[in-house]
Amino acid sequence: MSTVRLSNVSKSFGNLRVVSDVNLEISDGEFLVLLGPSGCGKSTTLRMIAGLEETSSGDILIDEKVINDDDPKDRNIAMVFQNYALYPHMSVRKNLAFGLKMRNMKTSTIAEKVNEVADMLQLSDLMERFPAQLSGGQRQRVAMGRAMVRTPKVFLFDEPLSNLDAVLRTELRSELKKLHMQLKTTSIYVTHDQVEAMTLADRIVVMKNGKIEQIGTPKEIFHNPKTLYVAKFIGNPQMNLHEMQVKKINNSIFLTASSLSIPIPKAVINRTNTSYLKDGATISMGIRPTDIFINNAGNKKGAFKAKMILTEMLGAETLIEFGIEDLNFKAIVEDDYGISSGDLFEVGMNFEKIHIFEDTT
Amino acid sequence: MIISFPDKKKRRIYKENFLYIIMMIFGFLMLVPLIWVVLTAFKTEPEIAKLPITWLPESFLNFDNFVQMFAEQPFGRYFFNSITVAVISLISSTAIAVLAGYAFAKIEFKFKEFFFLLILSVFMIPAEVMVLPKYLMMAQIGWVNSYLGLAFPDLFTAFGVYLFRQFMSGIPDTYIDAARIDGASEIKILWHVILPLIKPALAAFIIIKFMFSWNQFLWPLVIGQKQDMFTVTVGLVAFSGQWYNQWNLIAAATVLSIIPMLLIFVLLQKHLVQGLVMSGTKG
Amino acid sequence: MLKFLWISFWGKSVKQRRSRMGYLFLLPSLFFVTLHFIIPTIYNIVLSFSEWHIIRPLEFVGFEKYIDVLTSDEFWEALSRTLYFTLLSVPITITSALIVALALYRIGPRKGSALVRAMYFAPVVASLTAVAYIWTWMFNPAYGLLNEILKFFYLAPIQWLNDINQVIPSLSIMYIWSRLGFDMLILMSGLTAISPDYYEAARIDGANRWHSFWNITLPLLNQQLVLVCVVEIMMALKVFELPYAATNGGPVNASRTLVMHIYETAFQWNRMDEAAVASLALFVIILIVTALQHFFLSRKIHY
Amino acid sequence: MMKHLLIALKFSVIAILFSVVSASAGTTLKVWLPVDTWKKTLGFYEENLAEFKKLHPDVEMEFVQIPYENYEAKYLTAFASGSDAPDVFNGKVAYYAGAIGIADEAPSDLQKLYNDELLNTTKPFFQVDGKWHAYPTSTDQGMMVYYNVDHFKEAGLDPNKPPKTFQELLDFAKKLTTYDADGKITRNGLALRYAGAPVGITDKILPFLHAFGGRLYSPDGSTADGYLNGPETTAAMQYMYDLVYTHKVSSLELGKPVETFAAGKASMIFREGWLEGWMAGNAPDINYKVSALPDGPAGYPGLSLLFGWSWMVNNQSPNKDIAWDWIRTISNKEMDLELAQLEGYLPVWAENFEHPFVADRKDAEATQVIMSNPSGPYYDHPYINEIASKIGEQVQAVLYGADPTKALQIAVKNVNKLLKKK
Repeated sequence: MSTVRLSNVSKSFGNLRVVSDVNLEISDGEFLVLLGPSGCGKSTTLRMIAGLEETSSGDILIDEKVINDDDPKDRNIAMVFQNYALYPHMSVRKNLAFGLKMRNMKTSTIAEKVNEVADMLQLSDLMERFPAQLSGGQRQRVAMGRAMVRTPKVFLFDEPLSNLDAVLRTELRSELKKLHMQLKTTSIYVTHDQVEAMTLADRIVVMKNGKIEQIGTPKEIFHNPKTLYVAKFIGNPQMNLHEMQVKKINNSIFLTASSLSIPIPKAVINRTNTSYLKDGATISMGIRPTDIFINNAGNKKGAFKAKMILTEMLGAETLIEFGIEDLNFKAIVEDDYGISSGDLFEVGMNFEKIHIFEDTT
Repeated sequence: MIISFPDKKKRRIYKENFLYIIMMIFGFLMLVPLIWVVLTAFKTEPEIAKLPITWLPESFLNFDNFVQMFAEQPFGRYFFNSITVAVISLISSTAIAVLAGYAFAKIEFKFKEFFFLLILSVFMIPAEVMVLPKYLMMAQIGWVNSYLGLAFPDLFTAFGVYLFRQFMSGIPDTYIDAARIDGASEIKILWHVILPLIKPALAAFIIIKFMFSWNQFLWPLVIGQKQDMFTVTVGLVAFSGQWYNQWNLIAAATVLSIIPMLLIFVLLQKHLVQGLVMSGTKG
Repeated sequence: MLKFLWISFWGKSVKQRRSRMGYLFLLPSLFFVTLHFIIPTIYNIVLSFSEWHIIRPLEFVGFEKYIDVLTSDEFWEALSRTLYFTLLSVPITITSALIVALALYRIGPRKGSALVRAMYFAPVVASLTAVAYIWTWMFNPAYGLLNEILKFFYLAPIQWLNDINQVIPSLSIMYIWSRLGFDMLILMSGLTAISPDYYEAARIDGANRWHSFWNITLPLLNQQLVLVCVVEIMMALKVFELPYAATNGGPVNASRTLVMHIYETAFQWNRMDEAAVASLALFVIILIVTALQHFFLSRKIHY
Repeated sequence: MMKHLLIALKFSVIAILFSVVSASAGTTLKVWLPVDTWKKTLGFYEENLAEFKKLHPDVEMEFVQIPYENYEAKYLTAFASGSDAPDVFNGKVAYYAGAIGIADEAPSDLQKLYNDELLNTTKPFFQVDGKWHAYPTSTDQGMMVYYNVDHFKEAGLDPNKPPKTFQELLDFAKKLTTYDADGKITRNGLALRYAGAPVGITDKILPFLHAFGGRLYSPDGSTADGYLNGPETTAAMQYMYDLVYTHKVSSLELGKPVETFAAGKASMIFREGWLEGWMAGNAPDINYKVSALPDGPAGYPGLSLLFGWSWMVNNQSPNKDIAWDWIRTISNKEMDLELAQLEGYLPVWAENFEHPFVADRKDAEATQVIMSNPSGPYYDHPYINEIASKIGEQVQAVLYGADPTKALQIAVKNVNKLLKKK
């Protein structure tokens, strides 16, 4: 039963403000992911929650109790580090037991708990090995075990999968997810990998320059990015973004760039802040590559003339890059219909899925 | 660079072998004075004064010089004193230097740079410069002729702070972070996490420090007045009389004075090299 | 309750507590810095302005002792002798240590290389007093090994320590022999730390061995070289055991070094005041030398 | 490893505490002696404590041997520290009573006793301003000639006719010196002290100086100019220089005089009476005789000494009176004789010189000559130790080939500086 709350938390190193006015609430059992590029303040935020860094201002609360001035050891948290930080001179068993030993637990209790966790993570055969004798995945699991063994109120993860190769990463990612479903411990997870964030998180916090850009479930973040930054950051390949002019004709709104003109459906206007949809204003229009399709089925709606630039076969799908007028777009399509570069063809867009942002690229 | 030239490679190996032999020869020459004194320690007085000089002693079982040496001076006591002083100062200086090294390497506090420079300056100024005032200080608190007095200048070694700081700076911070989260206090982190990781530096420090304490001369000469507070080095010098040098006995005493250090070196030399190398890599 | 006391004593925030822990860890060191360095320095300065008497309190006499010392031939002679010894010993020690280190590094790890390294290091374990006796016997004009070797090559025997002009070079030989191994080890540690990539890169760039040495080895060895220079110059400037045990400053004072002068003035002639002045002189000299070294040698060094 | 370190730490703490505790108990009288040639003296006193124990049953005695090498430094550091200084110590009176002022004046009963009973010739060595400050350890009769009988025979000299004059000394030395094929000396005709503490060197050249009529400094102690560099002293120096360089009868390469004499590598040396005891123990095979010093151009040099060894009481000691009590108990002619016999040197009580032990010694004849002649000059300047050291340095320079006149000029400059310090 643990909640974590950050209230107006800021952190500066000298004149450099790395985290500013972060407000965040993590409910019990939630898996929260802090997402952002390196240097965005996500790690610092995590380290402040851990007590490894101290806040410059604001409060951090666990279970509604301010813990700003508690030592890490008194916060009852556990942390998994990017490089695992397994003590190189201790065996797996000792690494797992260290946290308990530091809390002066009885030897028999320690052994019991360590074995329990080892079973759960299939580490039992590795107990007498030293970190240097383990593979990356095994090390990662020991690091997990070391965090779990103390049954803390909160798990903190600092990019725990980034040192692994792609296959292992995917595998451990789902393992992690299962573990969380099993343990239901409040977890805060820092990563720069949006896929990790999407797959693991109950909610994602996208950070930029020490500030929170958007908080939301993976779906919200993906489908309804609040800022241009979030839109750019989430989704692979990146959302197509272009500067366009707002044109109001009667009651309809169009976005135009050179001779291209896109009508905006009501649904989009409704979920967009209308204050910047003024006639003649410059905005950013975004559409995800998956919301563009090749107009081959005779569906003329929203069809544009396009010129193919490049097609890249991805397997089940194909990534195409094409130009409409002088704007370049990317799309993920199921079939490229044999269109090769230089060919002219028609594309359609799902206008409902268009995003409009006030700031420009 | 993937193409290899077998001739060139062979020539390089020849060159290296040649160099190896040269270095062996010079290395042996470095040992000659030591060998010579060991041989002398087994010779009788007339043998020593024989011309032309003889290399080998008549008998390697001639331990008379060692026996007589112990009869003339309480060398056993000198050894005990030297070891006691070396151990006291080793424990004290290691503990103090590890603490300070950790603080400098891993803890943030104000005036850190200043304090570090201060300690470095102690490292730069030789103890000999401070012998008089230190002696007078010892005299005032009555530590003359005592083990504490003998060990006093060695209780702290600035070099150790420098060495440990260099070494600890190379230990990733995450080990410490992890230990902090695991619930260890700073002292426990130092004991359970840092100390095992700096073993090579510890070994290097122990050798250098022990050597330094064991070989101290001016200070024990000044502070240990009575014969029963002499260290081996002072005893060795006291042994060579003013007007009559018994070279066979001096040689025996010299040989014995080197043996403890030699043992420590042989036991720990691998670590010494490793320790120095590892602290060298961290700028 | 306990926790409250802990926090109120150590400060409220984690950072405060941690930085106080830093000070706490530093405390023993600072205690000894005070005891070994600050108080003695002050004491020394006080002593240098006083008339010392063995059983009476100190009496302020201004610069009298400075004048006494700085106008005495003995002080200047001892000083110049010490500098001569240092200039003779240190460059040779460091150069030969560097050569040995490079050669041993070149040989690389192989069977017996640890033994060869140990051969060079072995003399280091002997105390300087032991070194003095070992070499007094080597240098003995009649029974010593060195003259015997000279004789073997039909060379004229040398008086070594018995000769006014040869005594300092002879002491230098002892010193170089006993210090070479230590410097070699330090330099080797530096060499080992240089990544072979640099040499590869240089070779691809067309640098020969000599270029590599000047442009890669020496600059990257800078830290170790500075350390070795600092330590050796200090050791040489304070040399005491060697002349004390081997020659007792003789013949005719030709090997009486500055520290020996300080020792005798203080403890044999009971003039602590004048000895304090001489000690301060040594202090200042070492400060100057160290400062010069920092200025010239350590460009990229960060402690 | 950490566990072992901890255990070691515990033990050392306990050991330190123990030594602190055990150090503080009762009155202890500390007696220090620099051990050079007297190896049995302390043991002798330790065994003869009965009388002292009657006076002070509770006082513990602590006899400490201070190695001769730099004993002065040990003394000074002890006196300066105060806490661990000796109550009774053995040393040179002029220095410790005069320059340092640490030696106590003897109580009046001892003043009288010593005046009445001790040998007259050496009195000034133990007095300051006519007052006794010490009880002599032995009677030092200054230098005598030790000569190797076998060498004399070998060189065709009569072993019963030692050199009578410095000219003869040189002639004999020429005959006694042996050389190798290269002309290098293999045996010293007359071995000279050329190394070691400069004080000792000066001590050994005094007979040369006095035989030529020279002096270290003026009788009133005001200047060395005209004395140390006077024609007589210069001539004495020149004589020594010639021994090494002109006549080549003395080599600086064979070793220290006693070493060479004991090894049969020197035919004649100058040394004090105690050497007889030492030779018996260390070089019993050397067949030698002892004679009085020869006459120089200025006649017989007389007793030529810088200092004599003696027991003094530390005037800073809280146990001064007990210390004098101990000295009182050892100041008797029986113990004097017994100790002299034990160590093989001359007693200090005038009466003991009648004893057959003295008469049977090899140096008996020489002793008679010394005692029947007036003493040579005595130097009582408080800084005599350092003065002698400065002179010794220059003597050494001469023996190493410096010009005697120039060397003595430097010596005068250095000595005058010290003479001014009173």
